[in-house]
Amino acid sequence: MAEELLVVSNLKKYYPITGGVLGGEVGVVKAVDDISFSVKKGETLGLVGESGCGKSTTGRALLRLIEPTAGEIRFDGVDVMNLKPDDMRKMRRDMQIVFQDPFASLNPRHNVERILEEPLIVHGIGTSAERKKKVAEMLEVVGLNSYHARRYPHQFSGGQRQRIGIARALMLKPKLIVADEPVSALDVSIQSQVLNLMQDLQKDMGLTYLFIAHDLSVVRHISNRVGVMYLGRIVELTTSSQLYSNPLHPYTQALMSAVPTPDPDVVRERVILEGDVPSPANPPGGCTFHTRCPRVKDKCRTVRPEFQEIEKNHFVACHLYNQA
Amino acid sequence: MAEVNVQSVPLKQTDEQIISPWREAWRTLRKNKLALVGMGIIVFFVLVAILAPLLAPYPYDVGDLKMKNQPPSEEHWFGTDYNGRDVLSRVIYGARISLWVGTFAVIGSVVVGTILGLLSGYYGRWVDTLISRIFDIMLAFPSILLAIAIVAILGPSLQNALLAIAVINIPTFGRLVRSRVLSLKEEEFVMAARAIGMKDSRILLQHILPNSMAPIIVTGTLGIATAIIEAAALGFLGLGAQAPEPEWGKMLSDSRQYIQKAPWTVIFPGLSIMLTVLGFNLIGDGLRDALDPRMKN
Amino acid sequence: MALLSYSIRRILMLIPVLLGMSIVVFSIIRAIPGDPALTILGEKASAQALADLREALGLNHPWYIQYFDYLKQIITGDLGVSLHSGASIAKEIGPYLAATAELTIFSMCFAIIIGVNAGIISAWKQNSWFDYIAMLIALIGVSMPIFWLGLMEQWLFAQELKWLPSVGRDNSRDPIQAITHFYIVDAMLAGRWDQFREVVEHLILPGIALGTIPMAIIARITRSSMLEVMRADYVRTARAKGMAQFGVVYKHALKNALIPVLTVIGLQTGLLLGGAVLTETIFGWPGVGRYIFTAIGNRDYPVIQSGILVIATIFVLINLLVDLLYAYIDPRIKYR
Amino acid sequence: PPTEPAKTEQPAQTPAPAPEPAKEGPKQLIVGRGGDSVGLDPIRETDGESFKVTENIYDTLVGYEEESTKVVPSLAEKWEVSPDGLTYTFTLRKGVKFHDGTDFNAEAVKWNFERWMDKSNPFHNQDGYYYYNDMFGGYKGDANHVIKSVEAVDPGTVKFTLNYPLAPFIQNLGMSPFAIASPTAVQAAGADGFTEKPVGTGPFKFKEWKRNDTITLEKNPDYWNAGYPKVDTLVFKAIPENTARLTALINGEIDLMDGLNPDDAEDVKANSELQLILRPSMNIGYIGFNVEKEPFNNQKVREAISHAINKPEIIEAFFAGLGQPAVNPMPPTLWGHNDSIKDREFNLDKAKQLLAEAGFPNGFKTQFWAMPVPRPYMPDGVKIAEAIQQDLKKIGVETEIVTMEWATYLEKTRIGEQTMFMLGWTGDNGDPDNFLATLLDKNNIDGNNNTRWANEEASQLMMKAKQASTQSEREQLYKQVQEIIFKDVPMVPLAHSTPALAARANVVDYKPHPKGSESLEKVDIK
Amino acid sequence: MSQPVLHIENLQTHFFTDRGQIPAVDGVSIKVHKGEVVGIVGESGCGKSVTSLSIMKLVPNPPGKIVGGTIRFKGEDLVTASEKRMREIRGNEIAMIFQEPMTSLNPVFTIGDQIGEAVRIHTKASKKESRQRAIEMLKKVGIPRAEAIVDEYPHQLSGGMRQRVMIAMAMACNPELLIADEPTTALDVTIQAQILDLMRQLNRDADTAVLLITHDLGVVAQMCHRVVVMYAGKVIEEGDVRTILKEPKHPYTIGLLNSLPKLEESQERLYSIPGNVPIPGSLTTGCRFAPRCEQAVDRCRQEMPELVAVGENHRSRCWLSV
Ligand SMILES: Nc1ncnc2c1ncn2[C@@H]1O[C@H](COP(=O)(O)OP(=O)(O)OP(=O)(O)O)[C@@H](O)[C@H]1O
Ligand SMILES: Nc1ncnc2c1ncn2[C@@H]1O[C@H](COP(=O)(O)OP(=O)(O)OP(=O)(O)O)[C@@H](O)[C@H]1O
Ligand SMILES: [Mg+2]
Ligand SMILES: [Mg+2]
Repeated sequence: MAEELLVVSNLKKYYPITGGVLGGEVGVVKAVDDISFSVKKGETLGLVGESGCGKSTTGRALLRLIEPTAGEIRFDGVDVMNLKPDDMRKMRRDMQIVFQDPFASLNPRHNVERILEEPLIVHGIGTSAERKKKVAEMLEVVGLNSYHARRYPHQFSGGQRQRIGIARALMLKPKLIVADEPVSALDVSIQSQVLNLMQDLQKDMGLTYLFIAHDLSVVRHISNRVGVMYLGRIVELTTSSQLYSNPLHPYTQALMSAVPTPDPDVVRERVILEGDVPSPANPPGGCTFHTRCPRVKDKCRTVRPEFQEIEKNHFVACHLYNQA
Repeated sequence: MAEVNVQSVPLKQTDEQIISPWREAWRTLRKNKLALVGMGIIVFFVLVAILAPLLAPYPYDVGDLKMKNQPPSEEHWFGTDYNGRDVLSRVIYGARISLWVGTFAVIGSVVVGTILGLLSGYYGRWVDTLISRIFDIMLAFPSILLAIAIVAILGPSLQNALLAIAVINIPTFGRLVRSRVLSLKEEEFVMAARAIGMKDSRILLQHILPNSMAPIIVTGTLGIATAIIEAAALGFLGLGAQAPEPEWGKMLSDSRQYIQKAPWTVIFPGLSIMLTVLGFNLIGDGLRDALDPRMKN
Repeated sequence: MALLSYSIRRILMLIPVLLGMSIVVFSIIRAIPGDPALTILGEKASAQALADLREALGLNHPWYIQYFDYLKQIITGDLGVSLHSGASIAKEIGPYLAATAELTIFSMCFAIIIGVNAGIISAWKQNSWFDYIAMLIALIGVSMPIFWLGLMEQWLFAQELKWLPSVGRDNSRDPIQAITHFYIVDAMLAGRWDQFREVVEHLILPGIALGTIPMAIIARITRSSMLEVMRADYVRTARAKGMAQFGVVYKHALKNALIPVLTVIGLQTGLLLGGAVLTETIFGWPGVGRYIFTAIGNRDYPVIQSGILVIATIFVLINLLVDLLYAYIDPRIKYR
Repeated sequence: PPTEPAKTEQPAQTPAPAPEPAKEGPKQLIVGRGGDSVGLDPIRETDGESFKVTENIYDTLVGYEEESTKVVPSLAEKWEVSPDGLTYTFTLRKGVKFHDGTDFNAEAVKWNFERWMDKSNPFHNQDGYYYYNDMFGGYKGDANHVIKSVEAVDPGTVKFTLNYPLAPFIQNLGMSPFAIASPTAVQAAGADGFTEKPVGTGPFKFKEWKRNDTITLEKNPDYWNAGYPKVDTLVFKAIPENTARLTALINGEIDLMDGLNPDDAEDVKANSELQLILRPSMNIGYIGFNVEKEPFNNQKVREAISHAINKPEIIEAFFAGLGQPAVNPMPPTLWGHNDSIKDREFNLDKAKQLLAEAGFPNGFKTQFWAMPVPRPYMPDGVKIAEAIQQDLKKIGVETEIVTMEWATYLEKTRIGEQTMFMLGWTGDNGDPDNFLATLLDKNNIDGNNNTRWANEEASQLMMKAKQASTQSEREQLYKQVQEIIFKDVPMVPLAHSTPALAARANVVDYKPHPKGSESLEKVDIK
Repeated sequence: MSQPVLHIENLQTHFFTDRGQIPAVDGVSIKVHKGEVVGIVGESGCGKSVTSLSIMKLVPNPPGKIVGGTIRFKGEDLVTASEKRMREIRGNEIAMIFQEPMTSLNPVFTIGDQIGEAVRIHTKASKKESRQRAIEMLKKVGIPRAEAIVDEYPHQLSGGMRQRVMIAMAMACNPELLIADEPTTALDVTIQAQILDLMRQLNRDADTAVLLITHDLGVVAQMCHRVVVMYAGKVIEEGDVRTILKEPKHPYTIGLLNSLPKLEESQERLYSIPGNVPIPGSLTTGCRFAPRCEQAVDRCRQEMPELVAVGENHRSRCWLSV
């Protein structure tokens, strides 16, 4: 079994809600509510879920780009949560992030060279000439040309910008890359380009990915293992082939059935969920999915199901499997 | 814009293709006729101000009492005032004062406002609370009243008027910068800068400040327009420039009792204020269109 | 309920601001050089008389005692006594405020009616000649020094053409019986339409002088806000429903576009209250701006303090009103 | 005084149609002026704008003749002075009633004086009464207090006993602040409230006060001076801008205005619907030097500057000729003016030479404090300062004009912060002492002697003059004082201005008084 | 076959901008029959929305303008129809729903107001009747507590609910044609499934013709009878849903299908079409797809191919399929 690069235990992130007569804190949004998982060296762990379920929050909390409310994060054996700010900054060489929005994640006032050079400058790597060379190399790696270096982000298409974002993350040769929906904003034909690029890079550079997406097919395609999130919790975590062939959690099942397939002949049994996702500010008690679950039982309404390993490498949080 | 195909149709690198955001804004601005008119007006007044000693046919502070309130004529294009001074010369020298006050008052408030705004927006917590409350309180006073009060404390003079105008405009810029910081802080590229391990101070100076420049410049330009009017208003109330300085507002106020007998002494300084202010407003409008990303698609 | 809680919160948020304002006002006044005792007694006073008066006025106490005395006073609604006239400020300021308020309201009505409609039509008929001319006028309007405009108006319409009266609020030969001190209202209460006309005539020149800048600003903001809103998806939805352009503009677009306009209206109303001092001086308007300005000249501490405080409070209240109006127009606000 | 064309008679011949043709019915007189009154309880007030109104509501025991300061009977029909100058017995006019219907009598006079003099009187103002304090040596119990007692001998007779003789006692009683108010009304309104609800015996009754706007008075039909007042309603309207006020007059919004810009005088004369009225002058506007400060502690410098001020041209330009160059710090219309002193001529060369002698061959830099507000004696301080500045530049004296708020200005010039400055004085009662001693006695440093000129000899002469018993003796002494002043040049007397007023042509019988305010009972509208 | 409800022929809608004339829609022809669901697919910026807005004549003008072609709605040419006539048609005979349910509803009016308004514009219904109709429609689109929801504001509803409201509004006047411009793109999959279900049901019940615009081939497969594939302002392939998804002829369609990751099977590597989606207006001669096409020959770069029949009900714009 491969070595575990990242171990997350009981991670929580609650955002305060202010309001009321005095403008004080009147509640919390439980964006991430007690999740645990680990990522092995060299693998891709996918995180999938509907909008607002806490995927991005998880990704950012891991890197302490937002301070987690509670939990433990071990990265490469280091207790990330207890690092001092300065050590944390140094730590970031090894853990990078790629954002969803290729428009927003590049500073519009900096040219590509500057954007890519910046990580090196910050960590005091190389001389100016060396850095420039590295930038040129990296541009080639992500499929751009070095003559693009002097251009500004608005002079690139969405796919190209996403490549720049990836290049920036790679500049420091990190061990882990958190990819927060890197392809959601892209057209289908461009999406496949970027996915292929990421796969190639992983192979060449031995990268580890935490790949966040809401598109089940994309996640399944790129990931070794997939975690399904619902309302701030991971409800199922298993290998991607298991997930497709044997989804256990009713939510996963519904999600799979809802994905439209571009094949008119595929007739799947549809599970159309009723209603909307409840607000994370006011999540239902017990199992948070019980309000929409087609197989809800009394217990689900009151008791939060444990996140358990039902089969080897197959974790589920559902009372249906709890007796086992 | 971006080319069609990266792999198969490599394009040659030419300078033409590197369009920095500022260049882009300048291009847009150049196409804006009204903004060009505004720039023309301001360039004109700036030149007038710089070349005042060469352009002014007479000294601005010495006249001949026997020649008081003469209508415009060949010798005195804009006529003479109550002291027999040449109105044209005074208007010309007045350009110096108005541009000086407008520009420096705004620079003052921009500098102080930006610093406070950055501190307040980036550090949050009590710093933010304190600074924001002070801004709230300052903004709770109608600005001209506050300016009058400040000048009353410091004593009427051009410098003090400038100071007062700078002070009353601090919250405008402070709030602007603060809100920019707050929104930029959430932007992904700032998050990205933190993700590569950048220090807060560097983020503030390299990412947040440059990206706040556009609105600061726009608001600043429009602010100069306002500051010129405010300075003239203080001058008009006798709280700004002091005699015999040819400040336009003061000239208006001093000459207004002769408005029927010598309307030119009131019309020309007033027109000058209006034109200068109009010029800055036109440029400000143009800059907003050129720099404001919302208008850019 | 949400609206109520929102309102209460907004009102409570005023307290620190009001307190801060009172401190600012108080310290501004302490910092102003000049001796109120001398002001009262005038240029012919003897040294002894001045010293006695200073004592009597409590000007010898330490500043914090003076501040707390002052705070106690204003909380009980006592605005103090004018050093200059010896009258109670709370009583005295009423008619001044009414005069300024009447002028301000008149100006703002002028500014809003013309500004909003010009803005709407300009946005609707974007790039038409109306748009160009209206926006050019608006641009000149925002660049206009109001005191100059006031002088020019007075010169042209009162002195040269004699169309309108140049100063004051009413015809001194047939004065208004002041009840509310809003002369328009008073004239109507008296059922005197000839007086009503006179009052309106007196309002026109200062009203236009004061209203021009807000009018121009409102026209510009309305236009740009309308243009933005007209691009919004819901406007397209409305048109997709088959709605006529008029309904789209005046119903769907306007209500949304009004939100930033409202802010500007609130802000401008407050600014007019303070900025009226120039117009009031030129047009001999017995308003609160001139009252305070004169008081500064006279070192009439209590009047300056209370006057500025009253205006700032009104300003704050107007902004509060605007915020509450928002909540009324824009249902989303209540939840913020 | 400049001769006026026979404008006043013209309207009678030319039936100039006023914009508002004289209606049948109540006659209104609307007086436009620069500022509002401070209060209407005359004893409390010090400002001219208040007296302009109170003189129409109240009467004093004695009055002044039209256009002069000669004392004439008013509420007192006659009076007798005891030979030792310590007892004054007044016979009061009979049948006079206050506007509230109560009787005017000796008791009322006594009540008023007691209110004024006695600090413990419940209706005495806590801030004191400036004029009373000044004119009568303080209040009851003070060392120099003049009035020992006031007795109501019978309803028609009141007797004053003095602590020591005071020559101008009668003269003082005619001053506007010493007007007799209705005791009943004061008691009803309270000492503070009375200032807004004035009740006197005068030609007009108070009706309404809209602050900073108008004060409306109505005819007192029972006025003791039969046949007066002529108009039914008298309105004082505050219009701060001189130009706006004139416009209002031209447009017929008002009938009479004061504070006419001297520059506009010609236009008023030329307008057949208007008439120009001049107020006899009793003032002085001057350029003072703070003699305690460099370089003005040097007499030569002061003299040099006095040669560099072109009085005639300034008077022509800013007083529009409505004023005369001043030689001495008191107007020539007053007795005691030293006519034999010849003014220094305007001579820049001489000025330069004097400067060189003083040790400033290249001139110097200094501040020049200019008055921020127009006063009757100085229609436009800053503009005049600018004109003087131009001339001083020619002799190498660079001046920076300094202005500040009027109150600050007064305060700072009083404590001696100024260098060269500008101020003036309007006489209160027509006594030379009221000018010379007030402005230049060393005892008035920190008071109104803003030049801080402390000349032992002059001060002693002035003291002597105050106590001297005959006018000719006093006259001699004052002339001597003026010579000393002229020689030492603590100030450059600039002008005695003739304040200009304007009225619509149909206003008749308006006689402005030199002291700056007057009753308008005789004014009529034709 | 009967006369189509909608028959677009050679539609050309151009934008006139600072950067020149942009042919956003460049000769598009589409037919929609009664009861039929026709899908338009294509990547971002290919002109799908502009096509749909052209039908409603809601293309912002300036800068947009229909410069050629006809749009026949039940035989009547909408291109030449008056604005007044268009107003009668909009919302009544042709209704439209948009991609962004968050911004397509006016935030300051209640749901009831906005649905009722659609009714009142086209019928003489009173306020009360239109409100009744609004409640009825809300129930029809499966909104619980319809009586309460009518008085609520859009921000009080979730995205899925808002899109239901949009549909209710569109269906309120029983239109003959419903244009849905990416109605589910902004929604989560589970919600998307609900909305698609609803639309299918409405189409079946009311026999309304639907023009469904999407970039998701999966949605097309589930919803449509026929599909039109667009690329850079042009229709490049058209046919039955089965034909297009199973036996596409155009290299772009083929590439698009191949580049999709599949849920059912795991692929080592995805196919990817090289290059980028073209910027409209930036192209000159030849087939627009040629720069990205791996099979392109010289002719492709010089001549624009016609849309030609390649099978029954199947047309493709490619020299290779000719
Ligand atoms: N700064 C914040 N303050 C308060 N609540 C927040 C904040 N950021 C996120 N949330 C809330 O936390 C929850 C999870 O947000 P998150 O961005 O992690 O979701 P996500 O799964 O990434 O969704 P998406 O697919 O839309 O990106 C959401 O309900 C969101 O509203
Ligand atoms: N208002 C406009 N001004 C200028 N060009 C426009 C405008 N609207 C659309 N276009 C152009 O028309 C082209 C087609 O746009 P359209 O909105 O139809 O694309 P789409 O296929 O609907 O894409 P998406 O999937 O992103 O909605 C765009 O690439 C754009 O360049
Ligand atoms: Mg996210
Ligand atoms: Mg679209």
